[in-house]
Amino acid sequence: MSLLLFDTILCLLLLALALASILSRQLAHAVILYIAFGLMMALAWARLAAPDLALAEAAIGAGLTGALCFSALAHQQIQLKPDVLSWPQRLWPAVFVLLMLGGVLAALLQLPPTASQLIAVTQAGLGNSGVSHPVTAVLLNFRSWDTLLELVVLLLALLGARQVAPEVKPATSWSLSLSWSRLLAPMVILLAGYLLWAGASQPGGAFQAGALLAAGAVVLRLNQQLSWLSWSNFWIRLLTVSGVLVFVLTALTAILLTPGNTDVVWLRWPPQLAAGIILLVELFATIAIALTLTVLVAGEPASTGAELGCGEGV
Amino acid sequence: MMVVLLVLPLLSALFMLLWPRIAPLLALLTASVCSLVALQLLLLVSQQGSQQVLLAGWPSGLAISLEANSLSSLLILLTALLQLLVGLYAFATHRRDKLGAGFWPLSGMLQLGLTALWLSRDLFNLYVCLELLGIVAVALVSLSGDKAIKPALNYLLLSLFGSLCYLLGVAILYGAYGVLDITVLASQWQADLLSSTALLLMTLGLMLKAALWPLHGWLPAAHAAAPAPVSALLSALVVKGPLFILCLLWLQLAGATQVAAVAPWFAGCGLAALLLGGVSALRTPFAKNMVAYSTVAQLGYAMLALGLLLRFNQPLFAAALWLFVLAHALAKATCFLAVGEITATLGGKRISTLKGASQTMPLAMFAFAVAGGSLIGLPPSGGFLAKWALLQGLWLQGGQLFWLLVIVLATLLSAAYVFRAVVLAFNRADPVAPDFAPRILPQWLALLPALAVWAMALYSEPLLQLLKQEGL
Amino acid sequence: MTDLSPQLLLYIVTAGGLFGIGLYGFIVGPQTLRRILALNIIGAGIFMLMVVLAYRGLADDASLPSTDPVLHALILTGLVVAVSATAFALALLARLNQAKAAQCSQDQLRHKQGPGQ
Amino acid sequence: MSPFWQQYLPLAIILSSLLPGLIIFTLKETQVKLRISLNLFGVGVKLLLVLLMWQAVKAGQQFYFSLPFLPGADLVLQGEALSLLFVVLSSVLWLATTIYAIGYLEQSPLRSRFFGYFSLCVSATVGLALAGNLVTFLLFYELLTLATFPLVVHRGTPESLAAGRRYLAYTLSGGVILMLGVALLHSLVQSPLFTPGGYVAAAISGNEGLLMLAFALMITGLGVKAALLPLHGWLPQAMVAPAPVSALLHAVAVVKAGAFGIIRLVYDVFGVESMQALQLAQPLMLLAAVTILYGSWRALAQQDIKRRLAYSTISQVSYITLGVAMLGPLAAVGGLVHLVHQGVMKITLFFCAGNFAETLGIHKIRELNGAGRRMPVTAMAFTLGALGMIGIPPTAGFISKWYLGLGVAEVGQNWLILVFALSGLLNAAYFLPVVYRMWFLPQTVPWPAEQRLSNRFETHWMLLLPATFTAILLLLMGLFASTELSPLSWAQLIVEREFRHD
Repeated sequence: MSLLLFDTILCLLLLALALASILSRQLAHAVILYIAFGLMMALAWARLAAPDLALAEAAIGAGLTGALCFSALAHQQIQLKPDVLSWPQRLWPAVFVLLMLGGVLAALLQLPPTASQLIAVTQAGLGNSGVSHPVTAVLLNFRSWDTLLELVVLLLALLGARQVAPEVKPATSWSLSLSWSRLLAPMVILLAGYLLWAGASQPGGAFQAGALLAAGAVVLRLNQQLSWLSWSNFWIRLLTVSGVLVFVLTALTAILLTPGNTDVVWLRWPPQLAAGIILLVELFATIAIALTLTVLVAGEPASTGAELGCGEGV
Repeated sequence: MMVVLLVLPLLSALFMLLWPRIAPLLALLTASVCSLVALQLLLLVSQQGSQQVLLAGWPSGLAISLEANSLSSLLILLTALLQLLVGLYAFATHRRDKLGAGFWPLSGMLQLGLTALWLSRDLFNLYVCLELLGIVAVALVSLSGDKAIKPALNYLLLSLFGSLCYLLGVAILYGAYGVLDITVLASQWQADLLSSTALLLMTLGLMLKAALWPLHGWLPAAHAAAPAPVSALLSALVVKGPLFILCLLWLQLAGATQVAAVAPWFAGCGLAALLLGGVSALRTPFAKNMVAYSTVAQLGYAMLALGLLLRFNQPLFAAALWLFVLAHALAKATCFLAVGEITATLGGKRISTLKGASQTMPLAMFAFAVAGGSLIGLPPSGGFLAKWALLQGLWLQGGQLFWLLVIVLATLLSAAYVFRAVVLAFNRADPVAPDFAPRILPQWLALLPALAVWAMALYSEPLLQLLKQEGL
Repeated sequence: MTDLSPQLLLYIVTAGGLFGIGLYGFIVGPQTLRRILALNIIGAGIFMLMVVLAYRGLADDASLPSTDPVLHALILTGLVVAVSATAFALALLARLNQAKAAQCSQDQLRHKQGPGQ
Repeated sequence: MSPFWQQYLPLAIILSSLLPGLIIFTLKETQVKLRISLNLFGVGVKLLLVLLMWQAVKAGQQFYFSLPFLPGADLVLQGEALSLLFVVLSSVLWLATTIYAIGYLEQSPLRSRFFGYFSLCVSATVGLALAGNLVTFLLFYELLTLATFPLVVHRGTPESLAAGRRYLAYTLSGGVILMLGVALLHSLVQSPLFTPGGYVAAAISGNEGLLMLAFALMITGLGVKAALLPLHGWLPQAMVAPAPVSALLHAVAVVKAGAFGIIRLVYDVFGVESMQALQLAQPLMLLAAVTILYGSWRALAQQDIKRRLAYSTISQVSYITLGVAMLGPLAAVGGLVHLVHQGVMKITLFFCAGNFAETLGIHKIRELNGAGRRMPVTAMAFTLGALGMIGIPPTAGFISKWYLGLGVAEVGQNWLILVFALSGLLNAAYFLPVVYRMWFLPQTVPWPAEQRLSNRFETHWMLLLPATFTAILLLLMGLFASTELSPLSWAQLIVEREFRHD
């Protein structure tokens, strides 16, 4: 019963934070509330027997998205006056949303309480997948095509963001954080390596590890470190695309190793090599994710002296 | 072969990122090879029937399934050919139009996303494809620089929202049936509240992404703001992706009662798109917006055909639906390239820029008019074939006079907006002087798809057979 | 009406509610950043629904080996896709703001110079 | 003659104008000689090929070429007696008009474009004539619209653009309605080859309503180009086009495409028996009769020469429709032969009107006083054409009206005699004063804009020659109507084949 109470409070908190984030007058408040919401969400997921997802949500959903939003706020040079919406502007969408919500909830209540039969199939396939953790098996073996495309999406987001990136003046670094971050960096790398390794058998994996690495890199980067970490550097480009590239090349090599129609054996890892392949693919995916996220959050190392913004039109 | 079609664009896009200098060369090479392979795949499929693959050899349900049927392979071929053509056009004009180096890898990714989408038969994989397409499309639009940022952002947000609606539907379906494979799902399908809600959510999301009326508001601004080759790709191919999934859902999954309930709505939306899109195209003062609104209107034909197909289950409507998609893809590629070429050379973006273009840029104007002929549906163009199939279907269903009237009106509207531009081009009084000497090669490239769409008459019979039996 | 246990019901309704809240925020806006947050809330709602669905059966049926790994994998994929899209949207927003700011300062400049001439 | 030759001859006839046309598009303005030679080469080849076909068809052969197109409706080109009638007419008149246009457009800009579309227009007309089934006919019918539009707006002035818009609005609407009708008929009986006696008879029972609807839709679609009464509005406005274009639009390409389509529809799709069974003839007859009188009546009030000719066209083309709709062999002969005769006569009149406008700047009828003395050859040709239109022997016009009259007697629709008499009177009333002015009234004011186009002749020889040629032709067709080579005997041959199955 107390568990149900906990659940109820958690759910109410989630709803309240989300609503507050949407309704708060100040954008900065909204972002903070959103981050809090993300952390609560992670808690809820941990409660629902999804600790690996909770980790990912905390790192990606709350942490990264929050960081991105804050950096967007910082770039928001014009202070928008808090917009006041008139009643009809609020009412009609609310009516529409309530109607739609009613429909969706009515349907959701019909969901069967039993889990998918796929769980059994997954378990059966686990032995040949090369890893013992079922989520990793799904991600990098059973449905690796999704994962490959997802890495492409991540790369694309980077390309798109780079393409439109405005040039910004570097934030002045903070000496305390500078010294801290130097200490932080090796620890972050160690931790990320562990997460990656753990992914094969326990909660963890490329995404969490990558996100963690990225977080470390971002901290360093905000303190003017890692200036070599730039898209114009060929090796950085190579490492960033390596997530996808190694994945594809490994898959192509695997085709050569397996007899049969190329379409049929595409992405099929030979069982005895599967563990190694998955670790290889994951390793590069981690590096690529870390680099991509770093560049996404921290942007290019600022070219000094570029006077932009208001002064430009003179 | 599917692997080649998927991996080649991806690998070449990666290499383009690493070595930007050879990007155009690589892009053209890839597109040519892919065209050949796609042709081979089409031949294979037409001889041996559809090719199904459970990826990585895992059992059905666990694995992602791909299927190359005749429709998919036709669309893959179309994608590869248009990529090749647009690549050539972009190569010929990229210096003048300041198309950034970003175009090449993005166009490779676009090809990957589209090919993956045409092949996929897995609900979640389709979601990833959709997101890939959406992001790559927005990135391509934003190549235009400052003027395109706002429409691009709007496009991205709505596209994300559409994807999320779709994803919610997928989640509900998985919650109900525990599978993602469309074929498996179809065998377990029950027409109840749960599946209806999921279908409606997915339909909402897909209609938003495909810019189907009334959720088309983002399209004209985004397509008009993009660089000409990008607009051509977006209008010709990208909006067809979600449409394809929509058809997949309603034709393969939905139960009879669900279909019966939704069919009139689809047809009605198609009707509204045809008429209102046509009117908007007629009224807008900007050339590229006119072409973009024409896309909204033409997608109405596809919607109408889908609605009628669901209502009457007449194979002719399936043929009409896909013929519209094919013909529109080719015609619209020409329209955007031709209009882009004209506005770039004559310097202006209003329709009045076209004044006298039949003298200053006769070839591009001719290309536009020829493509316009297909949009109107004049014989023997692809647009005519599609309309013919639609009319035949309607007459065979006992003369649906109301819909016939709609088609007549829509045809006249499309004629009105096409010829509004053409008549202006024949104005000899004071033609707009070109900013620089018109170039011949891009104009010829713009003409090519229009010629292809008019030549559709020559291979219409096999095409009709192919699409009628397929219909998804 | 429903066969779901109260706990599951609670979480499912919460997930639905988050979808609704996000939807409202997305429609009403008005700032773009807020709409991006709203999209993320919608996404969180959907992922939460998936987490709950993966958890089904585990609460009262100990015979199940684990939560549904397929759904968990889908969520991970979805999260990365969502954050990618968000990052891109924010980059576009930053560019838009910069262009606006430049425009705004130009206008101000013109405004100041105007009366002097 | 080998079967290969037989198969590709219809295609070759179309290509003989299409290919030169496409090449002409690519020529520069300054390549005058090359353009003229290409044009004339195309005309020559086409005439030669048509002659070959004519010989063969007379001997009873048929030509057939097909490409796969729609299911149940291939793209078919067919050379038989009726199609040849129209092919010969358009090829011969194309020759005359090409020469005329070369003279007329000398020194004007954008000639490559003009002659390119001119050739396309003729190709579409010939294709329409050779079309072997309704779908093919529809295809060329629409192509004709597209090819003539640039000619109508060729001048690029606001009036011509407005006329072009109106022309498109009418013809494209007509095209869509025709398409609806063709699609409906196709859904009932597919689209087999045009056959004498029609092919719908088997499907009549149970489908009366739909067949009547299809007929009405198709007549409406065709009626736009044939300028049947409520659908004629584009034609007087399209007069702003250059004279050779008006000549071509009125005499050969556009209006005749409509009239020819009606002939095909009545005889080779529905057939006389089905027409009677469905009682479709009477309304069509009535419509044609009203159009005849209306056109003549409106012509009477026009002061502009070309506009008067335009309304005269509306009236005269409906003679063809009327002859067809009467469903009697003699009336059919009259209608068919009028297709040719009216073409030759009307083109003569338009050539002459163009000559007056180019040489003397005359556009209004009242400015024609004394023109006969300044330009006797042109005035003579005009007089011949006018007399032909009224139907005075021995011109060609007399022959067609005579057969139409005989046809009335044959089918017993005696009220039509009244129509013919009234229309004849009106014709005389609007043509004879013009002739009178030219020859018998003295010139009172100077010519509006006189140009000296030739030292030796009254005007440029390239303008004079075609007018003289067609004037002589219309006289010859009247004088030698009974010979084997005349359009009349050809029309009789067609009608004999059409009605043979009775």
